[in-house]
Amino acid sequence: MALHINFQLIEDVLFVHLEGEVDHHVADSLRKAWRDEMFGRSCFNIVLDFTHVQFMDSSGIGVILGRYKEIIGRDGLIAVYGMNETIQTIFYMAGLSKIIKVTDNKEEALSFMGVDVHAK
Amino acid sequence: MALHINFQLIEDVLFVHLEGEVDHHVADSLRKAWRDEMFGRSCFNIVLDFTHVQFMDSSGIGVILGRYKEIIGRDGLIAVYGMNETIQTIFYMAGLSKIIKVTDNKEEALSFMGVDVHAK
Amino acid sequence: MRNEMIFSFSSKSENESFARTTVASFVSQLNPTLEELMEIKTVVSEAVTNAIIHGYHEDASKFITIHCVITAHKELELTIEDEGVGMDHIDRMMEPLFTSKPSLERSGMGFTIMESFMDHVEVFSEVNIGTSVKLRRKLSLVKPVFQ
Amino acid sequence: MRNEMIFSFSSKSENESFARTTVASFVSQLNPTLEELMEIKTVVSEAVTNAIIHGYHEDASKFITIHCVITAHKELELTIEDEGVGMDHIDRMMEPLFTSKPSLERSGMGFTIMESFMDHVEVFSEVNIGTSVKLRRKLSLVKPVFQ
Ligand SMILES: Nc1ncnc2c1ncn2[C@@H]1O[C@H](COP(=O)(O)OP(=O)(O)O)[C@@H](O)[C@H]1O
Ligand SMILES: Nc1ncnc2c1ncn2[C@@H]1O[C@H](COP(=O)(O)OP(=O)(O)O)[C@@H](O)[C@H]1O
Repeated sequence: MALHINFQLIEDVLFVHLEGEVDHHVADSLRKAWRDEMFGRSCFNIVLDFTHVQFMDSSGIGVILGRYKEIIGRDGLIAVYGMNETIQTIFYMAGLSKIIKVTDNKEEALSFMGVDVHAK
Repeated sequence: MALHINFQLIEDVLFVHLEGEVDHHVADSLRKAWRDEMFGRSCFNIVLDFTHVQFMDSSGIGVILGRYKEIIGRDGLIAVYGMNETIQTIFYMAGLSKIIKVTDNKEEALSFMGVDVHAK
Repeated sequence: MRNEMIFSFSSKSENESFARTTVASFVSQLNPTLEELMEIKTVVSEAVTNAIIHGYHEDASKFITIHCVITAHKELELTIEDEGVGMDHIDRMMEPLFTSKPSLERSGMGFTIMESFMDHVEVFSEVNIGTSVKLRRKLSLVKPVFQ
Repeated sequence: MRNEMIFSFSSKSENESFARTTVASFVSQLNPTLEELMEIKTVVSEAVTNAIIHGYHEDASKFITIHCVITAHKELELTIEDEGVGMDHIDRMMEPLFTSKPSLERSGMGFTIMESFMDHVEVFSEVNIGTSVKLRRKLSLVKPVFQ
Protein backbone atom coordinates (compact mmCIF):
# COMPACT_ATOMS: atom_id res chain seq x y z
CA MET A 1 0.00 0.00 0.00
CA ALA A 2 1.33 3.35 -0.90
CA LEU A 3 0.84 6.65 0.85
CA HIS A 4 0.71 9.79 -1.25
CA ILE A 5 1.63 13.02 0.48
CA ASN A 6 0.87 16.48 -0.87
CA PHE A 7 1.65 19.78 0.78
CA GLN A 8 -0.19 23.05 0.34
CA LEU A 9 0.52 26.41 1.94
CA ILE A 10 -2.49 28.62 2.74
CA GLU A 11 -1.26 31.87 4.31
CA ASP A 12 0.94 30.64 7.19
CA VAL A 13 -0.70 27.22 7.46
CA LEU A 14 0.89 24.07 6.01
CA PHE A 15 -1.67 21.52 4.83
CA VAL A 16 -0.51 17.90 4.75
CA HIS A 17 -2.87 16.04 2.42
CA LEU A 18 -2.55 12.28 2.90
CA GLU A 19 -3.93 9.64 0.58
CA GLY A 20 -3.70 5.91 1.28
CA GLU A 21 -2.70 3.97 4.38
CA VAL A 22 -0.50 5.15 7.23
CA ASP A 23 1.49 2.36 8.85
CA HIS A 24 5.04 1.51 9.94
CA HIS A 25 6.04 0.83 6.32
CA VAL A 26 5.42 4.43 5.25
CA ALA A 27 6.21 6.09 8.60
CA ASP A 28 9.80 7.00 7.67
CA SER A 29 8.90 8.66 4.37
CA LEU A 30 5.97 10.51 5.95
CA ARG A 31 8.22 11.76 8.76
CA LYS A 32 10.93 12.86 6.34
CA ALA A 33 8.59 14.58 3.88
CA TRP A 34 6.73 16.37 6.67
CA ARG A 35 9.91 17.56 8.44
CA ASP A 36 11.54 18.72 5.19
CA GLU A 37 8.52 20.78 4.28
CA MET A 38 7.89 22.15 7.77
CA PHE A 39 11.48 23.13 8.55
CA GLY A 40 12.17 24.17 4.96
CA ARG A 41 9.35 26.71 5.13
CA SER A 42 9.71 27.37 8.87
CA CYS A 43 6.00 26.88 9.03
CA PHE A 44 4.75 25.26 12.21
CA ASN A 45 1.01 25.60 11.83
CA ILE A 46 -0.08 22.26 10.48
CA VAL A 47 -3.41 20.93 9.23
CA LEU A 48 -3.58 17.20 8.55
CA ASP A 49 -6.08 16.18 5.89
CA PHE A 50 -7.25 12.60 6.53
CA THR A 51 -10.14 12.67 4.05
CA HIS A 52 -8.44 10.08 1.83
CA VAL A 53 -6.77 7.99 4.52
CA GLN A 54 -8.46 4.59 4.75
CA PHE A 55 -6.21 3.17 7.42
CA MET A 56 -3.90 4.27 10.21
CA ASP A 57 -2.38 2.32 13.08
CA SER A 58 -0.25 3.33 16.07
CA SER A 59 2.79 3.92 13.83
CA GLY A 60 0.90 6.92 12.47
CA ILE A 61 0.20 8.10 16.02
CA GLY A 62 3.95 7.96 16.66
CA VAL A 63 4.76 10.14 13.65
CA ILE A 64 2.14 12.73 14.58
CA LEU A 65 3.27 12.82 18.23
CA GLY A 66 6.88 13.18 17.09
CA ARG A 67 6.01 16.24 14.98
CA TYR A 68 3.84 17.66 17.75
CA LYS A 69 6.92 17.70 20.00
CA GLU A 70 8.86 19.66 17.38
CA ILE A 71 6.03 22.12 16.93
CA ILE A 72 5.03 23.07 20.49
CA GLY A 73 8.32 24.82 21.30
CA ARG A 74 7.92 26.85 18.12
CA ASP A 75 4.51 28.33 18.85
CA GLY A 76 2.81 26.13 16.27
CA LEU A 77 -0.59 24.48 16.26
CA ILE A 78 -1.90 21.26 14.75
CA ALA A 79 -5.42 20.54 13.54
CA VAL A 80 -6.84 17.57 11.68
CA TYR A 81 -9.97 16.86 9.62
CA GLY A 82 -11.55 14.03 7.63
CA MET A 83 -10.75 11.08 9.90
CA ASN A 84 -12.89 7.96 9.53
CA GLU A 85 -14.49 6.38 12.58
CA THR A 86 -11.81 3.79 13.38
CA ILE A 87 -8.96 6.26 12.96
CA GLN A 88 -10.81 8.72 15.17
CA THR A 89 -11.16 6.04 17.87
CA ILE A 90 -7.43 5.38 17.80
CA PHE A 91 -6.77 9.11 17.86
CA TYR A 92 -8.85 9.60 20.98
CA MET A 93 -7.51 6.42 22.60
CA ALA A 94 -3.95 7.74 22.33
CA GLY A 95 -4.99 11.07 23.85
CA LEU A 96 -4.07 12.99 20.70
CA SER A 97 -7.35 14.87 20.74
CA LYS A 98 -6.10 16.70 23.85
CA ILE A 99 -3.21 18.28 21.99
CA ILE A 100 -4.44 18.32 18.41
CA LYS A 101 -7.64 20.05 17.33
CA VAL A 102 -10.08 17.66 15.67
CA THR A 103 -12.23 19.60 13.19
CA ASP A 104 -14.94 18.66 10.74
CA ASN A 105 -13.54 20.13 7.55
CA LYS A 106 -10.94 22.33 5.94
CA GLU A 107 -12.78 25.58 6.64
CA GLU A 108 -13.11 24.79 10.32
CA ALA A 109 -9.43 23.85 10.51
CA LEU A 110 -8.44 27.13 8.81
CA SER A 111 -10.55 29.24 11.09
CA PHE A 112 -9.08 27.42 14.12
CA MET A 113 -5.71 28.51 12.74
CA GLY A 114 -6.93 32.10 12.67
CA VAL A 115 -7.13 32.35 8.88
CA ASP A 116 -10.16 34.35 7.75
CA VAL A 117 -11.88 31.94 5.38
CA HIS A 118 -14.34 34.49 3.98
CA ALA A 119 -11.70 37.06 3.20
CA LYS A 120 -10.31 34.78 0.48
CA MET B 1 -17.29 -13.37 -3.06
CA ALA B 2 -20.88 -13.40 -3.95
CA LEU B 3 -22.51 -13.62 -7.33
CA HIS B 4 -25.77 -11.78 -7.85
CA ILE B 5 -28.03 -13.08 -10.60
CA ASN B 6 -30.93 -11.17 -12.11
CA PHE B 7 -33.22 -12.29 -14.90
CA GLN B 8 -35.11 -10.11 -17.33
CA LEU B 9 -37.41 -11.14 -20.19
CA ILE B 10 -37.41 -8.96 -23.30
CA GLU B 11 -39.86 -10.42 -25.84
CA ASP B 12 -38.73 -14.06 -26.12
CA VAL B 13 -35.19 -13.44 -24.91
CA LEU B 14 -34.06 -14.25 -21.37
CA PHE B 15 -31.36 -11.93 -20.08
CA VAL B 16 -29.09 -13.29 -17.36
CA HIS B 17 -27.49 -10.32 -15.63
CA LEU B 18 -24.51 -11.39 -13.55
CA GLU B 19 -22.76 -9.29 -10.95
CA GLY B 20 -19.65 -10.41 -9.06
CA GLU B 21 -17.30 -13.37 -9.57
CA VAL B 22 -18.09 -16.65 -11.32
CA ASP B 23 -16.13 -19.59 -9.90
CA HIS B 24 -16.68 -23.14 -8.64
CA HIS B 25 -18.10 -21.82 -5.36
CA VAL B 26 -21.08 -20.18 -7.07
CA ALA B 27 -21.37 -22.59 -10.03
CA ASP B 28 -24.14 -24.69 -8.46
CA SER B 29 -26.36 -21.76 -7.60
CA LEU B 30 -25.81 -20.16 -11.00
CA ARG B 31 -26.69 -23.44 -12.75
CA LYS B 32 -29.81 -23.92 -10.64
CA ALA B 33 -31.09 -20.36 -10.99
CA TRP B 34 -30.47 -20.33 -14.74
CA ARG B 35 -32.14 -23.72 -15.33
CA ASP B 36 -35.15 -22.86 -13.14
CA GLU B 37 -35.75 -19.64 -15.02
CA MET B 38 -35.09 -21.08 -18.48
CA PHE B 39 -37.21 -24.21 -18.12
CA GLY B 40 -39.83 -22.42 -16.02
CA ARG B 41 -40.45 -19.97 -18.84
CA SER B 42 -39.59 -22.42 -21.65
CA CYS B 43 -37.39 -19.68 -22.98
CA PHE B 44 -34.23 -20.87 -24.69
CA ASN B 45 -32.91 -17.67 -26.19
CA ILE B 46 -30.33 -16.48 -23.71
CA VAL B 47 -28.27 -13.32 -23.44
CA LEU B 48 -25.54 -13.30 -20.79
CA ASP B 49 -24.67 -9.87 -19.40
CA PHE B 50 -21.07 -9.88 -18.16
CA THR B 51 -20.81 -6.11 -17.72
CA HIS B 52 -20.47 -6.44 -13.94
CA VAL B 53 -18.50 -9.68 -13.80
CA GLN B 54 -14.96 -9.00 -12.59
CA PHE B 55 -13.78 -12.59 -12.62
CA MET B 56 -14.58 -15.93 -14.24
CA ASP B 57 -12.56 -19.14 -14.35
CA SER B 58 -13.12 -22.47 -16.12
CA SER B 59 -15.92 -23.40 -13.69
CA GLY B 60 -17.96 -20.68 -15.38
CA ILE B 61 -17.08 -22.10 -18.79
CA GLY B 62 -18.45 -25.45 -17.58
CA VAL B 63 -21.78 -23.95 -16.51
CA ILE B 64 -22.21 -22.07 -19.81
CA LEU B 65 -21.31 -25.16 -21.87
CA GLY B 66 -23.73 -27.24 -19.81
CA ARG B 67 -26.60 -24.84 -20.59
CA TYR B 68 -25.56 -24.63 -24.23
CA LYS B 69 -26.09 -28.39 -24.51
CA GLU B 70 -29.61 -28.03 -23.09
CA ILE B 71 -30.42 -25.18 -25.46
CA ILE B 72 -29.23 -26.42 -28.87
CA GLY B 73 -31.79 -29.25 -29.09
CA ARG B 74 -34.54 -26.71 -28.36
CA ASP B 75 -33.82 -24.27 -31.16
CA GLY B 76 -32.34 -21.68 -28.79
CA LEU B 77 -29.46 -19.27 -29.19
CA ILE B 78 -26.94 -17.79 -26.76
CA ALA B 79 -25.23 -14.41 -26.97
CA VAL B 80 -23.02 -12.60 -24.50
CA TYR B 81 -21.85 -9.01 -23.96
CA GLY B 82 -19.74 -6.98 -21.56
CA MET B 83 -16.84 -9.40 -20.99
CA ASN B 84 -13.57 -7.95 -19.72
CA GLU B 85 -10.32 -8.79 -21.52
CA THR B 86 -9.21 -11.73 -19.38
CA ILE B 87 -12.64 -13.36 -19.40
CA GLN B 88 -12.80 -12.91 -23.16
CA THR B 89 -9.42 -14.65 -23.53
CA ILE B 90 -10.67 -17.62 -21.52
CA PHE B 91 -13.87 -17.64 -23.53
CA TYR B 92 -11.98 -17.83 -26.83
CA MET B 93 -9.46 -20.32 -25.45
CA ALA B 94 -12.26 -22.74 -24.58
CA GLY B 95 -13.76 -22.38 -28.06
CA LEU B 96 -16.99 -20.91 -26.69
CA SER B 97 -16.92 -18.11 -29.25
CA LYS B 98 -17.66 -20.69 -31.93
CA ILE B 99 -21.01 -21.59 -30.42
CA ILE B 100 -21.96 -18.45 -28.53
CA LYS B 101 -22.27 -15.06 -30.17
CA VAL B 102 -19.94 -12.48 -28.61
CA THR B 103 -21.48 -9.02 -29.00
CA ASP B 104 -20.48 -5.55 -27.88
CA ASN B 105 -23.60 -4.50 -26.02
CA LYS B 106 -27.21 -5.23 -25.17
CA GLU B 107 -28.62 -3.77 -28.40
CA GLU B 108 -26.32 -5.85 -30.57
CA ALA B 109 -27.21 -8.97 -28.58
CA LEU B 110 -30.94 -8.23 -28.99
CA SER B 111 -30.68 -7.66 -32.71
CA PHE B 112 -28.69 -10.91 -33.05
CA MET B 113 -31.68 -12.55 -31.36
CA GLY B 114 -33.95 -11.05 -34.00
CA VAL B 115 -35.63 -8.56 -31.68
CA ASP B 116 -36.23 -5.23 -33.43
CA VAL B 117 -34.57 -2.78 -31.07
CA HIS B 118 -35.97 0.34 -32.74
CA ALA B 119 -39.57 -0.87 -32.71
CA LYS B 120 -39.56 -0.58 -28.91
CA MET C 1 14.22 -7.70 -2.65
CA ARG C 2 13.12 -11.34 -2.41
CA ASN C 3 9.79 -11.77 -0.69
CA GLU C 4 8.14 -14.98 0.33
CA MET C 5 4.81 -16.13 1.69
CA ILE C 6 3.11 -19.44 2.35
CA PHE C 7 -0.49 -20.07 3.35
CA SER C 8 -2.73 -23.05 4.05
CA PHE C 9 -6.49 -23.05 4.25
CA SER C 10 -9.44 -25.41 4.61
CA SER C 11 -10.41 -27.12 1.36
CA LYS C 12 -13.74 -25.29 1.09
CA SER C 13 -15.10 -23.62 -2.00
CA GLU C 14 -15.59 -20.39 0.01
CA ASN C 15 -11.81 -20.19 0.14
CA GLU C 16 -11.32 -20.12 -3.63
CA SER C 17 -11.86 -16.39 -3.79
CA PHE C 18 -9.85 -15.92 -0.59
CA ALA C 19 -6.90 -17.81 -2.11
CA ARG C 20 -6.81 -15.85 -5.37
CA THR C 21 -7.29 -12.53 -3.60
CA THR C 22 -4.46 -13.30 -1.19
CA VAL C 23 -2.01 -14.15 -3.95
CA ALA C 24 -3.09 -11.06 -5.88
CA SER C 25 -2.59 -8.89 -2.82
CA PHE C 26 0.93 -10.29 -2.30
CA VAL C 27 1.79 -9.90 -5.99
CA SER C 28 0.50 -6.34 -6.12
CA GLN C 29 3.79 -5.11 -4.60
CA LEU C 30 5.32 -5.86 -8.03
CA ASN C 31 2.98 -3.27 -9.54
CA PRO C 32 1.51 -5.71 -12.04
CA THR C 33 -0.92 -4.53 -14.69
CA LEU C 34 -4.60 -5.16 -14.02
CA GLU C 35 -4.58 -7.87 -16.67
CA GLU C 36 -1.57 -9.64 -15.18
CA LEU C 37 -3.32 -9.60 -11.82
CA MET C 38 -6.50 -11.05 -13.35
CA GLU C 39 -4.55 -13.81 -15.08
CA ILE C 40 -2.72 -14.72 -11.88
CA LYS C 41 -6.01 -14.80 -9.99
CA THR C 42 -7.41 -17.10 -12.65
CA VAL C 43 -4.58 -19.66 -12.50
CA VAL C 44 -4.72 -19.72 -8.69
CA SER C 45 -8.46 -20.29 -8.88
CA GLU C 46 -7.97 -23.17 -11.35
CA ALA C 47 -5.34 -24.95 -9.26
CA VAL C 48 -7.22 -24.47 -5.98
CA THR C 49 -10.50 -25.65 -7.49
CA ASN C 50 -8.73 -28.76 -8.82
CA ALA C 51 -7.34 -29.52 -5.36
CA ILE C 52 -10.81 -29.18 -3.81
CA ILE C 53 -12.75 -31.14 -6.44
CA HIS C 54 -10.27 -33.68 -7.78
CA GLY C 55 -7.64 -33.90 -5.05
CA TYR C 56 -9.93 -33.97 -2.02
CA HIS C 57 -13.34 -34.84 -3.53
CA GLU C 58 -14.71 -31.83 -1.65
CA ASP C 59 -13.65 -33.05 1.80
CA ALA C 60 -13.57 -29.73 3.68
CA SER C 61 -11.50 -31.08 6.57
CA LYS C 62 -8.38 -31.16 4.36
CA PHE C 63 -5.91 -28.36 3.67
CA ILE C 64 -4.46 -26.73 0.58
CA THR C 65 -1.11 -24.92 0.69
CA ILE C 66 0.08 -22.12 -1.56
CA HIS C 67 3.70 -21.04 -1.62
CA CYS C 68 4.44 -17.72 -3.23
CA VAL C 69 7.89 -16.34 -3.95
CA ILE C 70 8.86 -13.07 -5.56
CA THR C 71 12.46 -13.58 -6.62
CA ALA C 72 15.20 -10.94 -6.64
CA HIS C 73 14.59 -10.74 -10.41
CA LYS C 74 10.91 -9.96 -9.83
CA GLU C 75 9.76 -13.30 -11.09
CA LEU C 76 6.71 -14.86 -9.48
CA GLU C 77 6.87 -18.52 -8.39
CA LEU C 78 3.67 -20.15 -7.20
CA THR C 79 3.21 -23.67 -5.84
CA ILE C 80 -0.26 -25.01 -5.09
CA GLU C 81 -0.26 -28.26 -3.15
CA ASP C 82 -2.73 -30.79 -1.86
CA GLU C 83 -2.33 -34.11 -0.07
CA GLY C 84 -5.19 -35.65 -1.98
CA VAL C 85 -5.75 -38.64 -4.26
CA GLY C 86 -3.12 -37.58 -6.81
CA MET C 87 -3.16 -38.68 -10.45
CA ASP C 88 -1.47 -40.86 -13.04
CA HIS C 89 -0.91 -39.96 -16.70
CA ILE C 90 -0.32 -36.29 -16.04
CA ASP C 91 0.25 -35.54 -19.74
CA ARG C 92 -3.19 -36.82 -20.62
CA MET C 93 -4.76 -34.86 -17.74
CA MET C 94 -3.19 -31.69 -19.03
CA GLU C 95 -4.70 -31.98 -22.51
CA PRO C 96 -7.25 -29.29 -23.36
CA LEU C 97 -10.83 -30.35 -22.65
CA PHE C 98 -9.83 -33.50 -20.76
CA THR C 99 -11.78 -33.90 -17.55
CA SER C 100 -12.39 -36.89 -15.31
CA LYS C 101 -15.56 -35.25 -13.98
CA PRO C 102 -17.80 -34.31 -16.94
CA SER C 103 -20.82 -35.10 -14.74
CA LEU C 104 -19.88 -32.10 -12.58
CA GLU C 105 -19.83 -29.92 -15.72
CA ARG C 106 -16.09 -29.46 -15.51
CA SER C 107 -14.78 -28.02 -18.75
CA GLY C 108 -11.32 -29.63 -18.75
CA MET C 109 -9.76 -26.21 -19.36
CA GLY C 110 -7.97 -25.76 -16.01
CA PHE C 111 -4.47 -26.82 -17.02
CA THR C 112 -4.81 -25.19 -20.44
CA ILE C 113 -5.57 -21.85 -18.79
CA MET C 114 -2.62 -22.26 -16.41
CA GLU C 115 -0.30 -23.00 -19.35
CA SER C 116 -1.46 -20.07 -21.39
CA PHE C 117 -1.39 -17.49 -18.58
CA MET C 118 1.93 -18.58 -17.04
CA ASP C 119 5.41 -18.88 -18.54
CA HIS C 120 6.05 -22.26 -17.00
CA VAL C 121 3.84 -25.00 -15.53
CA GLU C 122 5.11 -28.18 -13.86
CA VAL C 123 2.89 -30.77 -12.22
CA PHE C 124 4.14 -33.34 -9.73
CA SER C 125 1.67 -35.94 -8.55
CA GLU C 126 1.62 -39.32 -6.92
CA VAL C 127 -1.48 -41.44 -6.41
CA ASN C 128 -2.64 -41.34 -2.76
CA ILE C 129 0.14 -38.89 -1.87
CA GLY C 130 -1.01 -35.67 -3.50
CA THR C 131 -0.36 -33.10 -6.17
CA SER C 132 1.89 -30.09 -6.49
CA VAL C 133 1.49 -27.56 -9.29
CA LYS C 134 4.44 -25.21 -9.81
CA LEU C 135 3.82 -22.06 -11.84
CA ARG C 136 6.24 -19.35 -12.86
CA ARG C 137 5.71 -15.99 -14.47
CA LYS C 138 7.86 -12.99 -15.21
CA LEU C 139 5.92 -9.77 -14.73
CA SER C 140 6.27 -6.61 -16.76
CA LEU C 141 8.56 -4.25 -14.91
CA VAL C 142 6.58 -1.11 -14.40
CA LYS C 143 8.22 1.40 -12.08
CA PRO C 144 6.55 1.72 -8.69
CA VAL C 145 4.69 5.00 -8.20
CA PHE C 146 5.76 5.25 -4.58
CA GLN C 147 8.04 3.21 -2.36
CA MET D 1 -18.96 -24.04 9.25
CA ARG D 2 -15.50 -23.87 10.86
CA ASN D 3 -12.90 -22.39 8.57
CA GLU D 4 -9.18 -22.17 9.15
CA MET D 5 -6.17 -20.55 7.54
CA ILE D 6 -2.51 -20.10 8.40
CA PHE D 7 0.07 -17.99 6.61
CA SER D 8 3.72 -17.09 7.01
CA PHE D 9 5.56 -14.27 5.33
CA SER D 10 8.93 -12.51 5.29
CA SER D 11 9.37 -10.05 8.14
CA LYS D 12 9.39 -7.00 5.83
CA SER D 13 7.44 -3.82 6.35
CA GLU D 14 5.95 -4.18 2.83
CA ASN D 15 4.11 -7.20 4.18
CA GLU D 16 2.27 -5.28 6.91
CA SER D 17 -0.48 -4.24 4.53
CA PHE D 18 -0.45 -7.67 2.90
CA ALA D 19 -0.98 -9.32 6.30
CA ARG D 20 -3.90 -7.15 7.39
CA THR D 21 -5.53 -7.36 3.96
CA THR D 22 -5.25 -11.15 3.95
CA VAL D 23 -6.87 -11.51 7.36
CA ALA D 24 -9.60 -9.05 6.34
CA SER D 25 -10.25 -10.99 3.16
CA PHE D 26 -10.58 -14.25 5.12
CA VAL D 27 -12.81 -12.65 7.75
CA SER D 28 -15.05 -11.03 5.14
CA GLN D 29 -16.91 -14.34 4.73
CA LEU D 30 -18.46 -13.58 8.14
CA ASN D 31 -20.02 -10.45 6.63
CA PRO D 32 -18.46 -8.15 9.19
CA THR D 33 -19.34 -4.47 9.26
CA LEU D 34 -16.86 -2.10 7.67
CA GLU D 35 -15.87 -0.90 11.11
CA GLU D 36 -15.26 -4.42 12.43
CA LEU D 37 -13.08 -5.07 9.41
CA MET D 38 -11.11 -1.87 10.00
CA GLU D 39 -10.59 -2.74 13.65
CA ILE D 40 -9.39 -6.24 12.79
CA LYS D 41 -7.00 -4.81 10.19
CA THR D 42 -5.66 -2.45 12.82
CA VAL D 43 -4.92 -5.12 15.44
CA VAL D 44 -3.22 -7.33 12.84
CA SER D 45 -1.12 -4.39 11.76
CA GLU D 46 -0.13 -3.68 15.38
CA ALA D 47 0.92 -7.26 16.13
CA VAL D 48 2.78 -7.71 12.83
CA THR D 49 4.60 -4.40 13.22
CA ASN D 50 5.64 -5.43 16.74
CA ALA D 51 7.04 -8.72 15.43
CA ILE D 52 9.03 -6.89 12.74
CA ILE D 53 10.37 -4.07 14.92
CA HIS D 54 10.65 -5.56 18.39
CA GLY D 55 10.73 -9.31 17.75
CA TYR D 56 13.11 -9.36 14.79
CA HIS D 57 14.76 -5.91 14.93
CA GLU D 58 13.83 -5.54 11.27
CA ASP D 59 15.71 -8.64 10.10
CA ALA D 60 13.85 -9.35 6.83
CA SER D 61 15.13 -12.93 6.54
CA LYS D 62 12.84 -14.02 9.39
CA PHE D 63 9.20 -15.15 9.17
CA ILE D 64 5.98 -14.17 10.89
CA THR D 65 3.06 -16.58 11.09
CA ILE D 66 -0.63 -15.76 11.43
CA HIS D 67 -3.18 -18.39 12.30
CA CYS D 68 -6.79 -17.51 11.68
CA VAL D 69 -9.78 -19.59 12.77
CA ILE D 70 -13.45 -18.90 12.29
CA THR D 71 -15.18 -21.14 14.80
CA ALA D 72 -18.51 -22.89 14.35
CA HIS D 73 -19.95 -20.10 16.53
CA LYS D 74 -18.60 -17.47 14.14
CA GLU D 75 -15.98 -16.29 16.56
CA LEU D 76 -12.68 -15.11 15.15
CA GLU D 77 -9.46 -16.42 16.69
CA LEU D 78 -6.18 -14.87 15.55
CA THR D 79 -2.65 -15.84 16.56
CA ILE D 80 0.32 -13.77 15.44
CA GLU D 81 3.66 -15.42 16.08
CA ASP D 82 7.33 -14.63 15.73
CA GLU D 83 10.48 -16.52 16.72
CA GLY D 84 12.22 -13.34 17.74
CA VAL D 85 13.87 -11.96 20.86
CA GLY D 86 10.76 -12.32 23.05
CA MET D 87 10.13 -10.24 26.15
CA ASP D 88 9.99 -10.30 29.94
CA HIS D 89 7.50 -8.41 32.14
CA ILE D 90 4.63 -8.72 29.70
CA ASP D 91 2.22 -6.82 31.98
CA ARG D 92 4.47 -3.78 31.94
CA MET D 93 4.87 -4.01 28.13
CA MET D 94 1.11 -3.99 27.75
CA GLU D 95 0.61 -0.77 29.67
CA PRO D 96 -0.66 2.13 27.56
CA LEU D 97 2.15 4.35 26.24
CA PHE D 98 4.92 1.97 27.29
CA THR D 99 7.48 1.48 24.55
CA SER D 100 11.03 0.19 24.59
CA LYS D 101 11.76 2.11 21.38
CA PRO D 102 10.84 5.78 21.90
CA SER D 103 13.78 6.71 19.61
CA LEU D 104 11.89 5.10 16.72
CA GLU D 105 8.86 7.27 17.56
CA ARG D 106 6.85 4.27 18.68
CA SER D 107 3.76 5.41 20.55
CA GLY D 108 3.41 2.49 22.94
CA MET D 109 -0.24 2.13 21.93
CA GLY D 110 -0.06 -1.24 20.11
CA PHE D 111 -1.24 -3.53 22.91
CA THR D 112 -3.77 -0.95 24.10
CA ILE D 113 -5.35 -0.86 20.64
CA MET D 114 -5.43 -4.67 20.50
CA GLU D 115 -7.12 -4.81 23.89
CA SER D 116 -9.73 -2.25 23.03
CA PHE D 117 -10.62 -3.64 19.57
CA MET D 118 -10.68 -7.33 20.56
CA ASP D 119 -12.69 -9.19 23.20
CA HIS D 120 -9.71 -11.11 24.47
CA VAL D 121 -5.93 -10.67 24.22
CA GLU D 122 -3.35 -13.14 25.52
CA VAL D 123 0.40 -12.75 25.07
CA PHE D 124 2.87 -15.63 25.44
CA SER D 125 6.52 -14.78 25.20
CA GLU D 126 9.87 -16.22 26.12
CA VAL D 127 13.19 -14.41 25.81
CA ASN D 128 15.17 -15.70 22.79
CA ILE D 129 12.33 -18.04 21.82
CA GLY D 130 9.67 -15.70 20.51
CA THR D 131 6.25 -14.21 21.02
CA SER D 132 2.72 -15.34 20.34
CA VAL D 133 -0.23 -12.98 20.55
CA LYS D 134 -3.66 -14.61 20.70
CA LEU D 135 -6.66 -12.45 19.91
CA ARG D 136 -10.34 -13.33 19.97
CA ARG D 137 -13.39 -11.46 18.81
CA LYS D 138 -17.05 -12.25 18.39
CA LEU D 139 -18.47 -10.57 15.29
CA SER D 140 -21.96 -9.18 14.88
CA LEU D 141 -24.11 -11.74 13.13
CA VAL D 142 -25.44 -10.06 10.04
CA LYS D 143 -27.22 -12.40 7.62
CA PRO D 144 -25.27 -13.12 4.42
CA VAL D 145 -26.77 -11.51 1.31
CA PHE D 146 -25.95 -14.48 -0.85
CA GLN D 147 -24.44 -17.92 -0.15
N1 LIG E 1 -5.10 -31.62 -7.70
C1 LIG E 1 -5.52 -32.67 -8.43
N2 LIG E 1 -5.64 -33.89 -7.89
C2 LIG E 1 -6.05 -34.95 -8.62
N3 LIG E 1 -6.38 -34.87 -9.93
C3 LIG E 1 -6.28 -33.68 -10.54
C4 LIG E 1 -5.85 -32.52 -9.83
N4 LIG E 1 -5.85 -31.49 -10.71
C5 LIG E 1 -6.26 -31.97 -11.89
N5 LIG E 1 -6.53 -33.29 -11.81
C6 LIG E 1 -7.00 -34.16 -12.91
O1 LIG E 1 -6.72 -33.49 -14.15
C7 LIG E 1 -7.93 -33.35 -14.91
C8 LIG E 1 -7.87 -32.10 -15.77
O2 LIG E 1 -7.84 -30.94 -14.95
P1 LIG E 1 -8.30 -29.54 -15.54
O3 LIG E 1 -7.59 -29.31 -16.83
O4 LIG E 1 -8.12 -28.52 -14.49
O5 LIG E 1 -9.84 -29.74 -15.89
P2 LIG E 1 -11.14 -29.91 -14.94
O6 LIG E 1 -10.83 -29.42 -13.57
O7 LIG E 1 -12.16 -29.09 -15.60
O8 LIG E 1 -11.45 -31.38 -14.94
C9 LIG E 1 -9.04 -33.35 -13.88
O9 LIG E 1 -10.28 -33.71 -14.43
C10 LIG E 1 -8.51 -34.36 -12.86
O10 LIG E 1 -8.78 -35.68 -13.26
N1 LIG F 1 6.67 -9.38 19.23
C1 LIG F 1 7.38 -8.76 20.20
N2 LIG F 1 8.63 -9.18 20.52
C2 LIG F 1 9.34 -8.56 21.48
N3 LIG F 1 8.89 -7.49 22.18
C3 LIG F 1 7.65 -7.02 21.91
C4 LIG F 1 6.84 -7.63 20.93
N4 LIG F 1 5.66 -6.96 20.88
C5 LIG F 1 5.75 -5.98 21.80
N5 LIG F 1 6.94 -6.00 22.44
C6 LIG F 1 7.38 -5.09 23.52
O1 LIG F 1 6.23 -4.47 24.07
C7 LIG F 1 6.35 -3.04 24.00
C8 LIG F 1 4.98 -2.39 23.84
O2 LIG F 1 4.40 -2.73 22.60
P1 LIG F 1 3.26 -1.82 21.95
O3 LIG F 1 2.21 -1.56 22.97
O4 LIG F 1 2.84 -2.45 20.70
O5 LIG F 1 4.00 -0.44 21.66
P2 LIG F 1 5.12 -0.01 20.62
O6 LIG F 1 5.17 -1.03 19.49
O7 LIG F 1 4.67 1.31 20.14
O8 LIG F 1 6.41 0.01 21.36
C9 LIG F 1 7.29 -2.81 22.84
O9 LIG F 1 7.92 -1.55 22.93
C10 LIG F 1 8.27 -3.97 22.99
O10 LIG F 1 9.26 -3.71 23.96
